[in-house]
Amino acid sequence: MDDLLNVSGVSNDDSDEEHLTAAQVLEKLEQAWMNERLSPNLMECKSQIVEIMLEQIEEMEANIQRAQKGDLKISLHRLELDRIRYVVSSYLRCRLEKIEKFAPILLEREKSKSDDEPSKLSPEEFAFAKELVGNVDNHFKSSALKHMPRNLQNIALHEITSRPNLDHYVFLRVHQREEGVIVDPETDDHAEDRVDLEVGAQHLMRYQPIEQLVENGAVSLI
Amino acid sequence: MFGEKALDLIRELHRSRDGTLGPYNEDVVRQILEEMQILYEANQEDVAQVVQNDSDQSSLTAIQVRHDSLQRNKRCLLAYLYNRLMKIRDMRWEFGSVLPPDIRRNMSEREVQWFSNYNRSLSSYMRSIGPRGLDLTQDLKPPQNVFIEVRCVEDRGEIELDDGSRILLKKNSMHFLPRSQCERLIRQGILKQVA
Amino acid sequence: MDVSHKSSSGMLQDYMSIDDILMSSERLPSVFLVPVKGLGFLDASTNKKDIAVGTKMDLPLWLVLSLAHPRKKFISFDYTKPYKGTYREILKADASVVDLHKIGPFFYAFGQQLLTLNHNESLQMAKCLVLTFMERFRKIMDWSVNAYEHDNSERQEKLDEVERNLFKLGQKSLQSFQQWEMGESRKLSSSELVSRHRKRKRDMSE
Amino acid sequence: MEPGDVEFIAEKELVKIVPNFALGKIYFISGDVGPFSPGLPVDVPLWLAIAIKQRQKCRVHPPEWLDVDKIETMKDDEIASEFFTELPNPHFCEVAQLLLTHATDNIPNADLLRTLIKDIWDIRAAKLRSNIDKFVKLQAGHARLDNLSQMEINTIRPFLTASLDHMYQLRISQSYTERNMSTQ
Repeated sequence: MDDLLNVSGVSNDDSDEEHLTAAQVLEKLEQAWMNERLSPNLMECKSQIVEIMLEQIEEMEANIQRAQKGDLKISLHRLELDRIRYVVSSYLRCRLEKIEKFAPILLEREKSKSDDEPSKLSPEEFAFAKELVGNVDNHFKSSALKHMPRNLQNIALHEITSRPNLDHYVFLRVHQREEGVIVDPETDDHAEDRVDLEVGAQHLMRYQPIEQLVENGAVSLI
Repeated sequence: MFGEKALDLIRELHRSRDGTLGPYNEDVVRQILEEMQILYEANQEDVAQVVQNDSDQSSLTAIQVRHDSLQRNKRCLLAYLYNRLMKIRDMRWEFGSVLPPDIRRNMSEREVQWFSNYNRSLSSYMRSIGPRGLDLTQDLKPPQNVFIEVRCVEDRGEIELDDGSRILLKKNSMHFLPRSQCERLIRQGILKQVA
Repeated sequence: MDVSHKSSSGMLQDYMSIDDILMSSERLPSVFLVPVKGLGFLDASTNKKDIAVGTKMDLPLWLVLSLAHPRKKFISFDYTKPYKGTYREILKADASVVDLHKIGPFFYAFGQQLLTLNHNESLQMAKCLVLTFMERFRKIMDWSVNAYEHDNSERQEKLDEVERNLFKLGQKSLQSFQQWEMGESRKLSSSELVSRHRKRKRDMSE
Repeated sequence: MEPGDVEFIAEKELVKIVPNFALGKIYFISGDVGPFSPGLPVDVPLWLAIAIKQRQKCRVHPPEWLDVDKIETMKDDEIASEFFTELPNPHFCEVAQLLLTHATDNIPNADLLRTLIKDIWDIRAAKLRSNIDKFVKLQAGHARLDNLSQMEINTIRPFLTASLDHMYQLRISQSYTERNMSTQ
């Protein structure tokens, strides 16, 4: 029985995540979830982590099916699965909301980005965003634009969609020391306001200067 | 001033900020499009004149005013359509894939079409997640227990649970059910979580 | 979380925003510096065919932004009262007692839009916007974290649209925190839209 | 984030329980827990402790800091200090609340503790508000807030960040206007 439920050793071929235990993958997922919930724009998709976690859930569920009902251990496992499923759902739901909001802009970025820049959208999210933009575009055309004078019929959705506010203020905790982060370059011409981010410290500042630090894990949003 | 009709549409949206969807205002939409046509034709005439007599400042100004009015009308119309779509989108998440008839009645034919397209995109996205798909309209709050106690708010007859067992949902009856089995019924206001 | 409230420059309007559209329909006293052919009917005070140079009209901001643009200068315009010297002095004296909604209701957003156009008092006005919010901030914060007292709706009435939104955010956090304290925060509940819809149906059938 | 989410995260904190049952190690996805032997204390995540406690299969050992004397000292320190004092746990408020709800019978003086913790919360909230007001009046672009707990951050966040966003836009407008004037 113990062996039956032991799924903490994960192996996933040639992936970044291959040396991690299931617990470590879960921790990464929780981190990504928090960051995504608190950041103003869409972050890089952690598809692989999601994939691994859902496989873990699937495997554990299969094991539970085979085990005895009413067992204390089983009900505790169930609770853990519900917890993890919540994190995955909430993470993907939050991403979906942002994708729906910013889809035209996100698709435009995908078009213009260089090949070595990572895509922010998973292939499935990309497909969803494309369909959504197509549907909105269609609706605009058929309900209004095609009845307008000819020179007004064109629109570029990405130009009229509201943009993520990168100047949004966020709370963060520091994991890796970072020196001289410029926090307030735009409103003060004379002295740029710089801060050192020390490990363990918590700060309140605009998102834009630390966007990359969140992406690479040097800081996390809290 | 030009654009007043368009502003009426926006005011209409503003009044229903609570998420409700008023009837699609076909009439005013048509009137705005007519105003746009008139503005456009008047501008065509003035443009033709300016081409012949290029120093006519008063025509140029008139063209500018009409041009701005056309853009304003366009913006209001698109914002009207877009904000309605976003409400309809929210309803997919709150009511599910079948909307109550009185809400549906307030949608234009094209909005109904948009809703069903959105539905289809969303379902196919959710099916594509993980090995078996993941219903993102579920698990909306962090779980505390696998089983929860619920009270039935209205008669709903018999329903079947995932494990094949059947329960009778009778008004005021109490049930102890897996959370995953009753989340949707709670969202729809058929069950109420007690503890 | 409303993360797309405004573009990063803070001065651009959000094309699809209902608030921005309403805001840009507020009017400004303007004077035509050039004639306008055939649009005399827009000026309700006369029945002339054209708009003559020197005609005074209250124009909506969306039109002023175009016609008063430094490259065109088809019109000159003046600030509305809340942005002029006398009012700036009142705000300076004690911003926190002023009914911004009455003189607004988009006091800040409208003011910010005016700043994109040249005006000889623009710098004083820009400073006034910052100071006004700074002075009112403490009160809005204290109100918004206080449990729904009887005079809350009255307080809200004196707030500009942005401030009202802030106030609501504070109240919402307070409510969810209190729900959490009572151990209700993780209970599943019916969706808001569904409840409202049911209630309306009930009301109608009664 | 909702308070429920913050509480959910806090449930990962470890707490000591004394089980009244025997069970081998459980291999959770989030890590191994156990083994459990009757009468032998074992560390488990809070969510698990609550689930087991609800089945009346354990006693919960409150953390050392959840004690009237210690919390009273904390309260005095909080009043005396100009800054935020360091909390004994980053999820101080959530952990205390959860334990006081689900394991009341295992915690001496639960009612008094509840009151004291609420007092500390209120003192800190008032301190936070006056700090924020100073921050806004200084037009500062950045603040360091080391000892704030996640629940405290979460409760003020929507209002505070939206206010600062607004303030930032107004300042941008001002500096745009200044630049514009100087180039004329």
